[in-house]
Amino acid sequence: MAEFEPRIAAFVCTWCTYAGADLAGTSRLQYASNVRVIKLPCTGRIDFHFIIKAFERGADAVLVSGCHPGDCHYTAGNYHARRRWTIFRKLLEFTGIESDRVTFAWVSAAEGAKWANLVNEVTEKARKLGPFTRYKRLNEIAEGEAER
Amino acid sequence: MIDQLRRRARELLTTGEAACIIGYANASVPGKAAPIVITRAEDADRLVFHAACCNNLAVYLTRPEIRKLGTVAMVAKPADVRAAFVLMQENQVRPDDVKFIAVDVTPAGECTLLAQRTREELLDYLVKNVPPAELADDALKDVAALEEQTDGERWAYWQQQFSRCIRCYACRQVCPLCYCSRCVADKNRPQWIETSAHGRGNLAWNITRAFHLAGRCVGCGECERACPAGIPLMKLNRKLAKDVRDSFGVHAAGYAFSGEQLFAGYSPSDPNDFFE
Amino acid sequence: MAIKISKDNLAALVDSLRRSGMRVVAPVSRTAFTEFAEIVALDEADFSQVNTRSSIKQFLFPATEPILSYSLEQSNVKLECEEPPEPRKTVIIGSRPCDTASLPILDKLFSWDCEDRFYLNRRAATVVISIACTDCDDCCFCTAIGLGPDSKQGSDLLLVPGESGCYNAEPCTERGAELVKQHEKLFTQSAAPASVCKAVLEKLPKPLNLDRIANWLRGHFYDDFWQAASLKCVGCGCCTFLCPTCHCFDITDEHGRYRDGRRAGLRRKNWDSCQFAQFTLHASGHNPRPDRASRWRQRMMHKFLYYPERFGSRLCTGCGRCVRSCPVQMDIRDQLKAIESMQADDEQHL
Amino acid sequence: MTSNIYKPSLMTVTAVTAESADVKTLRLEFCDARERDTFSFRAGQFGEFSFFGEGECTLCIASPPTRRGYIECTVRKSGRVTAALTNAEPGDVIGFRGPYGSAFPVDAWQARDVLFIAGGIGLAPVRCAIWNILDLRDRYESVTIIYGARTVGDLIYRRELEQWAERSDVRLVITVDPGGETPDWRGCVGLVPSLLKELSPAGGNAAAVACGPPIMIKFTLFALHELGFTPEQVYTTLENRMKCGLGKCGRCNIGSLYVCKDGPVFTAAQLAAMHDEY
Repeated sequence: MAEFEPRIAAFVCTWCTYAGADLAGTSRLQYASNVRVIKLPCTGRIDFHFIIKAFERGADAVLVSGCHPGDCHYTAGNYHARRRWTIFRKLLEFTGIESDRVTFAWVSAAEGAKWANLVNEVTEKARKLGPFTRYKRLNEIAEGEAER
Repeated sequence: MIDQLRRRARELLTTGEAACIIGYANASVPGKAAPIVITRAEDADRLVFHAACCNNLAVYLTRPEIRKLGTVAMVAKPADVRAAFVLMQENQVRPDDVKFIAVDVTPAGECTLLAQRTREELLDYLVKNVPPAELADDALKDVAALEEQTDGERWAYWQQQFSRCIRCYACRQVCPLCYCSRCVADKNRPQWIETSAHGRGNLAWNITRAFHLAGRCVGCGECERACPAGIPLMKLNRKLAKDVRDSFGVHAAGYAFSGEQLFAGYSPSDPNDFFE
Repeated sequence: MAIKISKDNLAALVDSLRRSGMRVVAPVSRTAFTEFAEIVALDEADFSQVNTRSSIKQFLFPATEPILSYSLEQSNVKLECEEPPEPRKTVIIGSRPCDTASLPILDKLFSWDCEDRFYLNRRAATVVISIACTDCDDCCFCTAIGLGPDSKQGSDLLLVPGESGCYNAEPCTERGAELVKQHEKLFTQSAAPASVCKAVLEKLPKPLNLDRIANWLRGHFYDDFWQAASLKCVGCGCCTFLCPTCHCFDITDEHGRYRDGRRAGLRRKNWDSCQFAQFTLHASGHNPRPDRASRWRQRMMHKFLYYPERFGSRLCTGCGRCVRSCPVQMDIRDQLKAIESMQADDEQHL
Repeated sequence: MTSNIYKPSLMTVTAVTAESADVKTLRLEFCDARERDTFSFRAGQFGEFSFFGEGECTLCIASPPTRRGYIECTVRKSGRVTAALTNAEPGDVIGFRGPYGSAFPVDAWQARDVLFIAGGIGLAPVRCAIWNILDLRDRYESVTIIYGARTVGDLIYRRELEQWAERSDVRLVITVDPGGETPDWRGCVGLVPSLLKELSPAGGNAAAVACGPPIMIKFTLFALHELGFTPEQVYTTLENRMKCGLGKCGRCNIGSLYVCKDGPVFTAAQLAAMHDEY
């Protein structure tokens, strides 16, 4: 059987992490191809619904990344985001979503190598966890035509 | 006590200090109490306060039908005062538009009318006498018990609970702090939360409801009481209250009627350990 | 000649029905609440409660159900699941007469003009064995609405608790008679006719004059009563979702998984409530029922005037769930009583 | 034959016409040839149009039953489904259920004067009746169309308005609300009801159709009454929110009437007997 290839949604800010990912690309760094990058203006724009929707649509893991604290293009968007994620990730854990399914990171525009490593790590973590069968089961139930 | 309460209500109405009183009256079902809105002084005798008076009446402060009536005086338990304070803090209610007829139940179970009337007096009373119920050691035991389980067990537990949700939104409608004129659950462009009462939609809804109250919930327990499916919603609320306290070292919500709301602000020294 | 069935034989009936491939549903108390659920043996059932949290309507008209599935690839649309699913043959045992009475009421809506086979196929595949009530609580009011603890409406077979743990059985439909015939050996002749549950009748309220109520409603669409009656309502859908007769629904599309490179989608029918502000909201922003008062009026009018005018029956069976579960203790009985007496006053002044 | 009353027919978008900034008309043809041949409807009826993945919305059929082989619907971008429909392109496949509801009794109007009054996108259902009658023009007496919109940019069916204006057997009056005119606007300026009073068409045996925003309808009906039209002569179409279109889902009712079954076309007499819930 082929090795499980996790599908990972990455929500990144356009100013730092996206630029960092770009740098990784232009530097021809090789890294796992499991991540689908969704670019947003700022980590402050990343609503928690994005994470839930990603899981609903079949993501096995989610990566959220933006500018390092203090480096936000909009002064404090990442600080606001950090405060929200501090609590939100605990709520997800509490409802039974493995903490390794959601990764938070700061990757600057200069950290192409960090991005490549991060993606590899996140992919490895997700691979270890296996497919997110719990959530996929919800999809099966929701889409099942069987009588409830 | 009840005579004092009625007298105060009558006084507020006759002097015109308040246009209506939101309080409790005995319900038709024996032993139960229901919210009541009165506008005439002679109806003050219908007001009661006893152990069965559980509704958080601050929910009415933001309702358009009630706002139309004018200045509101509310019979307010500590949780109701806290909810009203959060509404003031979030600029949903003008502080001068609300008068309090504050009540409390002593540890011995005795209902009392508080002498405190102003926001400042009531805040002082809350800080000195009313620790946040949602953070009481006893109340956090079941949260801790669940935290100790594996994620698989927690998932199974909540899935079983959420599977009963019928999406009646009673939890949202009774919550004094769910005041959005159009809830994200009622929006469909885009549709973040599926309206269907299946596991996927129910999980999205219940996570959303809980998280939108993080740092704001005053622990009144109305959502859980109202839930016709018996989902232990307070377990989520208490978990969040605990995490907010532990992560940011702030006091529970509703112990201030002005100043910055938790998620409206930030600190450079907020936790950073979970970032790669 | 009357018949009865012993508790043991009822258990045997459950076994036999299950052996014949039927799903047996009964009230169970697996959590703090008693709810209808599938059982494998009668001893799982709990018939001791006054009633279940939610009604049996969920087995015929589920809170959410797919009505169409399709897949998309750019502009290419393929309809996939187009027909109502084959329902599971089901026997509901232990429905209270108030719940069962809702079925003939719902039948009218789902079969008039054109047939909603999603509901009707399940209805045809469902046999209902009701158990008459020997107790009631503070919220029950079937007798006020013209029903009673041993009403037969909708039941295929009515069981009335009798002496020494036996149930007097009364087939009410051909299906019920057929079921008895198929299990003849489990039923015995009974001399005593099905006894009315006297003790409980004394505790239940007096009948309301429902024609008088309808007459008042007809003439008081515009009335201050609605504002006063709805002022404390918080606008949740608790009463409508738990009501065995409320049937309003929404139709919505949901994304499905990708299958073979095509995006799957589902169209679903979901319970909806007239108490929600969005229920009648136009896309333009105009709302014909813009406030709590108009939405509450719709609920009362629909139940006691519109539906009777249109379909000849009231949308209420007195099960009391709306009273029991209302977070702000809105009591439909009080409102009906108030309306009845206002109409009585009006009639006197004529 | 399906037993699923909620199953839509598939239709291909064959043409898209931009009517105004946020209004588009879609021409649709059944994918199934048999359906295309057998489908029939009456002027004023509606359908449930669906964009798969987004949902269904209720729209009147805006093309006349006299033109076979296709139907048209005119959509204003205002919600999730209408936004998707207005973005549809030729070749896209959408869903359609219908026709549903009551119709304008165009046959009963034969040998009578017919007056059409429409406001904004309210011209869509009226257009269906207008073309129906113009396609059988010799059976009717005079045809008058009064159409108003908030601004010049909100006028829909521009090319058809020009066609109607050129016809000698149609009297067309177009108006925009004060402030909504452009420098080159040559039509009238003013509200539809006041224009109607100025024109003062004779009631007599005429039939009048009025369709538009609630406030316009209210004053138009009043004006028609003053002009001597009896409520039985005046027709309108209501657009309460609907989901099923089949008298099941329970949201379009006004009293014990279902707008989807008993309407959407009502006479002013019927309207007067209804509560104000539309």
